[in-house]
Amino acid sequence: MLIQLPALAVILPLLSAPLCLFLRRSLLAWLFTVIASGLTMLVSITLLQQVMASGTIVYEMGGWSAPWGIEYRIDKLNAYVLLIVSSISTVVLLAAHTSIEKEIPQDRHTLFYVLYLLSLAGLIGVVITGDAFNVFVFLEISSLAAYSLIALGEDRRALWAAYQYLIMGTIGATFILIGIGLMYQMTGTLNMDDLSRRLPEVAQTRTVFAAYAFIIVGVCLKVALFPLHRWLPNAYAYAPSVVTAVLAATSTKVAVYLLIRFTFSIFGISFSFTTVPLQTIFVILGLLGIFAASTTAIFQKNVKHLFAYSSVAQIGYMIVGFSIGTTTGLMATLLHLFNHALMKSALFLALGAVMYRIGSAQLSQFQGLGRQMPFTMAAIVAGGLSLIGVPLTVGFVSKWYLVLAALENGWWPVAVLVLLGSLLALVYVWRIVEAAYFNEPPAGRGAVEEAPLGFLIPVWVLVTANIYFGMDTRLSVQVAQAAAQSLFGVSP
Amino acid sequence: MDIVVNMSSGLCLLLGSFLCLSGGIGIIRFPDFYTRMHAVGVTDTLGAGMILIGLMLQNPDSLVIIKLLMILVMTIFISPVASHALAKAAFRNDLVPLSDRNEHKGGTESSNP
Amino acid sequence: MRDLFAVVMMLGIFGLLSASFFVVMDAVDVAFTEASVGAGISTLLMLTAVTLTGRLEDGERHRPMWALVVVFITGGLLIYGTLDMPYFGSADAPIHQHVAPRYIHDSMQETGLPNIVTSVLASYRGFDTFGEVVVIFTAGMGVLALLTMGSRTGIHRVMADSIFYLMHEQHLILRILTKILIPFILLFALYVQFHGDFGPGGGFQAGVIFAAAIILYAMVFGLSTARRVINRTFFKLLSAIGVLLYGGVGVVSLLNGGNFLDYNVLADDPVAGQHLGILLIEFGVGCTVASVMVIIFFNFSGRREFP
Amino acid sequence: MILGLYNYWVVVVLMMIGLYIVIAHGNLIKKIVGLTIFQTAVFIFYISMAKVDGATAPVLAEGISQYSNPLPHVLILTAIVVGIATVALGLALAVRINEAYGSIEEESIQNQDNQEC
Repeated sequence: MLIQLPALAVILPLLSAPLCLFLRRSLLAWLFTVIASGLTMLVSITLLQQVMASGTIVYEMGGWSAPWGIEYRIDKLNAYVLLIVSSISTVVLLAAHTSIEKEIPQDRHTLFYVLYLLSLAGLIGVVITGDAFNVFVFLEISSLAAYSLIALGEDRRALWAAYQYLIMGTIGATFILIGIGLMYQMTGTLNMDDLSRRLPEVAQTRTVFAAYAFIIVGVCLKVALFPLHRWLPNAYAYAPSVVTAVLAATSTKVAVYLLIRFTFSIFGISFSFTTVPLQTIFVILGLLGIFAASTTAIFQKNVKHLFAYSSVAQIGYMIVGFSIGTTTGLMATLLHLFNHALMKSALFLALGAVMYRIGSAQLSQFQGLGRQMPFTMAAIVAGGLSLIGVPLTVGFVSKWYLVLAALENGWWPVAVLVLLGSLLALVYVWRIVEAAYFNEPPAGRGAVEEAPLGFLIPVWVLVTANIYFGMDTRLSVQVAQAAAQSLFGVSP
Repeated sequence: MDIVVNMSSGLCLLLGSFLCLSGGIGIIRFPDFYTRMHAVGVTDTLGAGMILIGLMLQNPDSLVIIKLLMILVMTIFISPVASHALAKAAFRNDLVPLSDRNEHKGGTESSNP
Repeated sequence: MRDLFAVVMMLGIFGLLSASFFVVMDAVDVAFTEASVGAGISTLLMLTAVTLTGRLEDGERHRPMWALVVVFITGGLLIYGTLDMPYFGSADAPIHQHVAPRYIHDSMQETGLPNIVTSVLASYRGFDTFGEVVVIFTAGMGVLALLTMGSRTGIHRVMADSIFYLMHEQHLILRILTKILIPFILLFALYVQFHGDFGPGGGFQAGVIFAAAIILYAMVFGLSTARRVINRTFFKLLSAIGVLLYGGVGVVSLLNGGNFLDYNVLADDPVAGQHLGILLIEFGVGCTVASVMVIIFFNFSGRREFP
Repeated sequence: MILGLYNYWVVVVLMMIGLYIVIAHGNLIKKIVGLTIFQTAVFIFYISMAKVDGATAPVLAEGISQYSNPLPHVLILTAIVVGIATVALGLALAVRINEAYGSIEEESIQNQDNQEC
């Protein structure tokens, strides 16, 4: 059975989704979904252990050997991202039952879980697969599920946000499709491993250049890299809280993974960083993203909007790390992938708890909440500190490595700018702290209770992880380092 | 025998193509909805039928002939009914046929159904 | 063009034209699908949506300059990319040399099907097709989540019934023809479903045709009549069953000791196993596609009846 | 060279028409129409790649030795299905937006949103 694990990682959520449709009761559907997601997490933990112990796992779908069939190829990078996606999804799911009770009409609960599982399955499928076209198919599964999930939000603006996301997402996916087509045209294969072997022969052609450009632009639309981020803030702000938490933590991360995979594994470092002026473009866009998005975040009135813009800024950090083009830089990106998933899911889930109690995420409504919902607000503060990058939180670890990578390369202006970006984060986090702890509650609002346990447990699980991985960096750093080194072809 | 079959098949194909072509010209040249529909609805049924019969004569394989026959039957059924439905929909939406009396009142294609 | 109705009809014509282009390009299966989807289902859905949202587009285009810039950059890049491409139709292009020859030469021995497209679709790249089924299932669930209406009141039902009674008295010719046609359409769907191994066709096309028959019935006889015949919960579950059937075949092959979707282990003889596997998964595809199409159509037009 | 590539160029023009409609038009249904055109053009692009001069459709038959490449056909079959799924979902969203905002024009929706904020 152990050999079949790669297939199981995808099939479990994929087949649980239609099964879930048979369950009428909301509670049953929730339990079922939690179990399915939890099992997926177990599978991915086992996979990570196996990969770390014995190297790349190859699994041939349908028993056809690559490049004729579709193959699953799990290396350290895959397994790492896989673990992030499945674990965050499971923890966030714990809060779903309490949260959607208030935010989604009763008769759509089962559908919500079905779509949630589909989205999870799509993301896992994208990460795990070793076939370029399969990436497109699973990307669309997760995107379609995500559009529907966002549209389930209460506010009518959720519909509009979902529509915009749909248009942008589909354009992005079609760009990826064009890129894959051009690549296929030049090499005759769709298998990633095979592509990476056959592409260098034709690397100097204009077609491959265009293919690379289309794939990168398409993926960047999904990443929400700075000028292409327009769909993201509204989509995050009006989606149901659980959906925001899970999307913010997983879907852009998977897109970043794709970016890394295409750049490093398929096209190869020599092509991506020498033939194409990618490095400069990405560093500039990343830094611009950090500053523009952080500044916008400072002026938001809605806390969900605020954190959504902060997500765009954090993506900027990942892009900067990635474009430094050294092992340390890539390692910083991978670490930040994990760390940002932890802090954003904690933050958005805690916001969900606030929404659950006071029905709004306006900053003005946060006044005085520090005393009324102490545990929730403490979680938000902890997450915020992590966003800034205060020592003893995970945010510190990734920024440390990012600055280290920049200095190693002699790019000290980048390092300085990264630190300045953190100051902006300090400003927007401070606004929330100020409202919550140093203001009196608004007169109209009655007593507010602490959030229910259904929220507090998953939120604090995430916050604890935030602090734990901030102090004990061995595990995450070790895995990220191994993954980065394997991408650069250095044997660990 | 062969020549007779070939000749008649060719004749059918030619006639069918001519009818379809004239229908196509009609849809562009006729002045209003109803006359245009008349042009297409009538000629296309016969035109497509003729082409199908011509193809049947060309093909020795009985399976193919049966398939073509099915298509022919379907065309004869569906095409007039589709025209009927279209015309009815237009009429029920108060699209006035073009005639000498109401030519200046409109009723041209600008008020499509 | 301001009239959305005309726009949608044009789109249908475009779909049909590209389908004929696909035939010229030897892609008969794709042409079949594009004809049923591009000219059929998507036109139908768009028309329904247009009736729901209003026919006329108002307002002017905004940001045309910006759009033009984007379009020219993308188009320029694409043209630039095509410059080094192998010429159209040349047999020595890399894609005809590397992976495809095995499909063409060996698929007969390995899967026993003359239609290479079906054998690649269902067996070599069967997992992609599984993904495709799940995509369509996801869309069905998404539309359900967006458009389902709560249970409707009795008055509505009576009113709707009387409207339809009035309306359909007049469509005698249509109704009789529909009654004649529907058995043929269903028969044709079954033919396409099970003949896909040998000629163009397969589960997806069959599903769409099957759905077309039901949609035709609903359009001519009215939704409420159709609802009496067709249970909606049944269709919802059928779409899930289709996915489960496909996945189930995979799981069975997994339990039999092969990899996921490895049909060789389904029967004693690999080719027989392939046959069985492909038949079953095509049937799964057909189920899901047909039921999702029906679900989507019913939910769209259900909105119209009870605004 | 012109003869060898003109097919692709026509496809590129089609794609760009679709993309232009998506970006420049404010009507939600028209945007989806544009998206469909864009995607269909990509399908045509793939299918053009598969064509081999003098070959036939990839259904094995006796006496024929050259077939067009079946793999792009398979990919496009999948992509068409993905396309229709997206269209269905997009239209459903447009219908809901029309109910919520009373309009399917981008500007009118944006204005209403701005007033709310």
